[in-house]
Amino acid sequence: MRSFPAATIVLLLASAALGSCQREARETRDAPLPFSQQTLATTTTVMAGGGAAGAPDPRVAHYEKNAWHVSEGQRLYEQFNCVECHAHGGGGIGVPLMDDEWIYGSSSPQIVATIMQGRPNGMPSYRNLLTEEQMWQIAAYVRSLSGHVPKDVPPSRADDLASGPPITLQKPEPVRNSNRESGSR
Amino acid sequence: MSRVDGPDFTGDALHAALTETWSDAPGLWGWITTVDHKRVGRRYIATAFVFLALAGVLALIMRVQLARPESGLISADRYNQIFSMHGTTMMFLFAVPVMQAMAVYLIPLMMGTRQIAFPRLNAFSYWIYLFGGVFLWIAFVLNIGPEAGWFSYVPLAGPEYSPGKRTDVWAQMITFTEVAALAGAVELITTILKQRAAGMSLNRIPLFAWSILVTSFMVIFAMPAVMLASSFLIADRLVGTQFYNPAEGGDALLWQHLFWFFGHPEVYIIFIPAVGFVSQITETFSRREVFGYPVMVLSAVSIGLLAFGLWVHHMFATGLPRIGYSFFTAASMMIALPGGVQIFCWIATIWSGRPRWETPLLWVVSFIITFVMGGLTGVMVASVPLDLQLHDSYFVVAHFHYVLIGGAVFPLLGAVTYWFPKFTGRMMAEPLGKWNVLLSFIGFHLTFFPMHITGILGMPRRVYTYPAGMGWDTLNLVSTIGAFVFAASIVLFLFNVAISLRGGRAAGDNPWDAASLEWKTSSPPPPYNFDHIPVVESRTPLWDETRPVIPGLRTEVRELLVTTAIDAIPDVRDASPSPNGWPFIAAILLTIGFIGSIFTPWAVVWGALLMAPPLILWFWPHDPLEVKPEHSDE
Amino acid sequence: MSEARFVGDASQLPDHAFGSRSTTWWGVCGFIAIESAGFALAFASYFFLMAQEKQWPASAFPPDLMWGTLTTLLLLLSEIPNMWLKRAAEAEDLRKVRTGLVIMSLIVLPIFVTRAFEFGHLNIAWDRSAYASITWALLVLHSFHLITDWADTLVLTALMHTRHGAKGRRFADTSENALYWHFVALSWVLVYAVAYWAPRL
Amino acid sequence: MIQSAAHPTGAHAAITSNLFGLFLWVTGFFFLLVLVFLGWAIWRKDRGAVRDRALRLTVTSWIGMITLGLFGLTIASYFADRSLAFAGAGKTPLRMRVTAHQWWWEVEYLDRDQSKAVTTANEIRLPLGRPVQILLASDDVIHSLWIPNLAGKQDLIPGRSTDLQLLPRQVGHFRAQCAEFCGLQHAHMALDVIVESPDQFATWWAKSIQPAPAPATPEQKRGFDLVMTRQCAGCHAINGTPAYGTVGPDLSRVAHRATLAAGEMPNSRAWLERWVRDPQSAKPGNQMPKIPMKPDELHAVSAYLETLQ
Repeated sequence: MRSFPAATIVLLLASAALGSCQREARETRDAPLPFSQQTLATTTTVMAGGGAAGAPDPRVAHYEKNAWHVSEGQRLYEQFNCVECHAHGGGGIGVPLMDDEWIYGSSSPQIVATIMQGRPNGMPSYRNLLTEEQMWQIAAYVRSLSGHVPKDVPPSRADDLASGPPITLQKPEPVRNSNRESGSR
Repeated sequence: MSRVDGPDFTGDALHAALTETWSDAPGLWGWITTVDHKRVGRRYIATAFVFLALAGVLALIMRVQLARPESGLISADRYNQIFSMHGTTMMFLFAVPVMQAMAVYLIPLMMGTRQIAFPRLNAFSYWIYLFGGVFLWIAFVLNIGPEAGWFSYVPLAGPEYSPGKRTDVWAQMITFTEVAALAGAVELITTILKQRAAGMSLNRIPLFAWSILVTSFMVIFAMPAVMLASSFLIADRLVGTQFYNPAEGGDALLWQHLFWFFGHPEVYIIFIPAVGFVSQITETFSRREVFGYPVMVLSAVSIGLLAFGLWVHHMFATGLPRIGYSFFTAASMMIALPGGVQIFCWIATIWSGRPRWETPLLWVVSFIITFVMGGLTGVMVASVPLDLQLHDSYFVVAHFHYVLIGGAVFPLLGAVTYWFPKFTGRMMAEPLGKWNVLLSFIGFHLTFFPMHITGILGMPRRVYTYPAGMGWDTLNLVSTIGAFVFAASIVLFLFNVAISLRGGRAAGDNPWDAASLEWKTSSPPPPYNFDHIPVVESRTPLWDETRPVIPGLRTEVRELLVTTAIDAIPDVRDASPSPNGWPFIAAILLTIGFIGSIFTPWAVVWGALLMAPPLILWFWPHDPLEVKPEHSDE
Repeated sequence: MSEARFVGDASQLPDHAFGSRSTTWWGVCGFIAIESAGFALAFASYFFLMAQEKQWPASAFPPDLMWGTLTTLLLLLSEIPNMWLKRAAEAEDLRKVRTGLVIMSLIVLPIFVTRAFEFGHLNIAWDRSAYASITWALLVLHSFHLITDWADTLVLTALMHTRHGAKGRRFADTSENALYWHFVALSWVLVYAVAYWAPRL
Repeated sequence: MIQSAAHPTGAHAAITSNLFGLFLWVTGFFFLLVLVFLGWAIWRKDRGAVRDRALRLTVTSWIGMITLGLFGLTIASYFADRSLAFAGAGKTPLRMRVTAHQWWWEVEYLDRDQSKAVTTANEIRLPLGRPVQILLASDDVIHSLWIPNLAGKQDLIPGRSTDLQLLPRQVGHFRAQCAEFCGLQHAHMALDVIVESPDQFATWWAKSIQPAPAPATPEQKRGFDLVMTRQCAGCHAINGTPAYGTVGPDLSRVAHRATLAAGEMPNSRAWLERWVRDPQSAKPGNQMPKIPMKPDELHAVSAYLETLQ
């Protein structure tokens, strides 16, 4: 009789531990996964629609489920002035990032490719400014703007001018435009 | 038939009847449902000491890391969590609760009543405290421990700079412990003001009760500040409010004002009960009433009031208007006056008494020396120009450990030694206790005295490592060695408690020949505390010639004597609630609601719905005896 | 124990009392004190934030007056039956107390409605600025009190309609519930003054 | 290199240090009184009748003494505060702005003539004997600038402006550190404070407004190209080059500075390479990412950076 609650508690704790490990770790050292521009470039093309989806990429969860990475992404988003064109997701000169429409794909690898390669009509390439890891962080943050990372991961807001609803209350937007990206749930 | 205690109903028959009425159910069920302030108080104390030990281990880990420069034993991330946990646990899960815990056990006995006021709330408050503490520590083990310090300054603790749920865990733990502390404060105030023994007018209550009364009022006015601040923080982090966001009209200093409006009184909330311990111990072992009772009371009250005017002195370096500096300096220094007066009165009591050098009094001496040093460094940091150098350096670390360990933990250990026979019926081992005092005194000063110097030599607080060659290396090593000596003394104390629990000398009702009412009953006290409610005719009732009692409380239901607030004239017979499981259930459900509201604001709604049924059942009367006709003997 | 000297006799004392003679009254007052401290600090935060801003509210309209004023009127009106109920309880008139409690349970319902409209007419969402956040906080804080006291009143109403109602102690509970409602109404007047009129200063 | 309030080398720190001395004497006196009374109470032999009347008189005089002591200290503290406010008044101060970032210091020397303004990082150079006014700001969380040898600390709070006055009285190299907990690498947020003669300072300033020297050797040229095309230039600025990033410290004269990574390591080529190779192992959590580089690339980069004297 005593073992039942004990086992339940252990199970609950274990699952909480797994969830929190992934969310709370401060991944400040090298990313544990190999990065290469080649594998990335094949996940998308510059063509509208985002091209074919690749195999599920383990890096997606690695960045999107980690609060530190999303938070670093938020900071880089500010520092590298993504705000100037995309605002805080609402768009302006550039396309909005918190709606359901994704021209070049809404998955993290596709967003990374967009940041890395640049896109026609104004999106410059950040290849020489950001490391790949930083692009993944930004991509994870961008995904959080449309509610596509787990709710307990992203920050509610930045210490900045108010913009859009709190990310933590953001409902996941269904993704429009035929492409079905690899990384989303 | 309803019987009341009195000349014709006393002795063993009365004992049997009252035991029947006031006992808990046997076994686990009784353990969960108990509302007996002594059982709840005991487990409250034990839990607080467990948290002391845990936070102490964290302190040792920090000291090992800091023993030498550029040490890489633990990472910055871990270290920051560890020092945040150390401060949080010590302040919220040890220092404040342990003082309330001692009061929960002792105050009803000292007041000569059978039960604390609102005993179910008291049980609930313990469970909430326990669950809050366990929640924090499980989170810590799962790497969700707080990392922004026990003070959680925004914006560092805000949504942008503290990713994940670590700070939410901290902020919600605040809610748990504050709910517990606030409930405790209300119970204790009511017990002290309304349930005193007949004749125990306000100018006759033991100084410890005065301390608890002042402390509880401070809790009531200080704790809402931190609850408000942490609720704002959680809202900022969860639903994107802008309280602390300077870009949208919020202000980082709003947090500091609210936090220190609580945080400064908090120090005195810890210290004033310790003052009460010291007064009780000094009185008993000097074999005379404490010198200057009215002055002592006035001092405690004025500390309580002044404490609310001082919060700004934690914020001298934030660039406040210069015009106010002298005012803040003067206000901060003024609190040294009542403190100094109390010190004088204790020494005067010893001086003019016939002291017996038992261990508790040795703790008091150890307290006086250490606390005075802490108080004097407090005068230094009260001065704005000096504080700008000393603030956030190791000097301040030394200062507040002198005040908190010297001023509160030493008296607490003395108090546990002093009341141990009452708690358990056994004495703590001697001469182990005396060696314990000496060892802790040496260990403490070896740890913390060097920190004054490291601070003046420029070492800031809260660093996980420091470079070599700054002149800090040796001092830090000494502190680390001292920390282990001090830890050994705490282990020795716990060891003494453990062996004395089993093999201690039997104590008897009043082993120290003390004067206050808790020593009137047996050790440990029966579930009903007193067979007849005492009548008090002086400040030291047990040193009086006669020990009158007032009869007339019913024995087959739980009944208390309620007296008037000032003069303690018998006024009403009040019913006291019976054991009940709903406080425990309510605490569990509230815990679920609190934890849920870290993740979703909707938890507030479903948490409240969850809580409603147990609360209704908790308050719903179901005592079948209550419908019997009353005063059947009339 | 045999040498105990007996003085006086407690058995003749009443088993319940009203006002400061009752322990529950002290408990209720304790919680009122806690919550007053909470409100006071929330007001202090409001004015602290207000002092930081050149314009208050910055880039927003003050809350519309109508619904807030209506709530205030309703709450003040509710004080009439509340005082009547408190007096009935202290006179231990079970019939009047039962009626009074039913009235008090029902009178909150329109207040919930006006409160809901108030949130809709604050003219700003909580996450727009510190002004918005603190204004929402004041209203939410008060709404908590409204809901909890309403729930308390409901339970008490049910209780007083059972056999437990005839007990003297329950009359004391009713009296203290009415006391708490005084606090709910009075604290609203202050919240109303701050949240609705401070932005118009 | 020291960082100590016990060795004041600035006017403000000296005032505070004197005040501390006074406090130490007065509080020491009171502590002694308590000890004597306590000792007497403990070891007193003749314990006759209780003499509370005498005690009451004593307690009154004790209250008087404490009041007097506290009053004296408050007055002393007030005058110290005034002298702090007026130290260095009358001369035109050198105006600077220090902006704190997690976990480094951005240092700007302000000048009416924009082209003469100088930006550097993690290092404050001051001319001897000239009062300094530092405007303080924070880019992220609350930090606190503490140069114990020169003056007390002052917080840098986002959304608020504060300032710090200095008046260096001695030439020397001092260390300063962030004193308010500011996150993961709070421990590694130091800066060098170098007080030098006005002439040396003027020379340093004059050189600092010049563009950085062009790379001379082929290796340096390669390093220059790498700095511009690999991610370095995204965050760092180098005077007179296309690198104008503002996220990280200004590198225009990085080789001239005494330490690297906000006082964490000495500035030498070996340490520089170690830092660039893997910034996250030296200072975990800081914002400089690891940029994958081959050893010869790293060498070229450090060769170029070494020219930024």
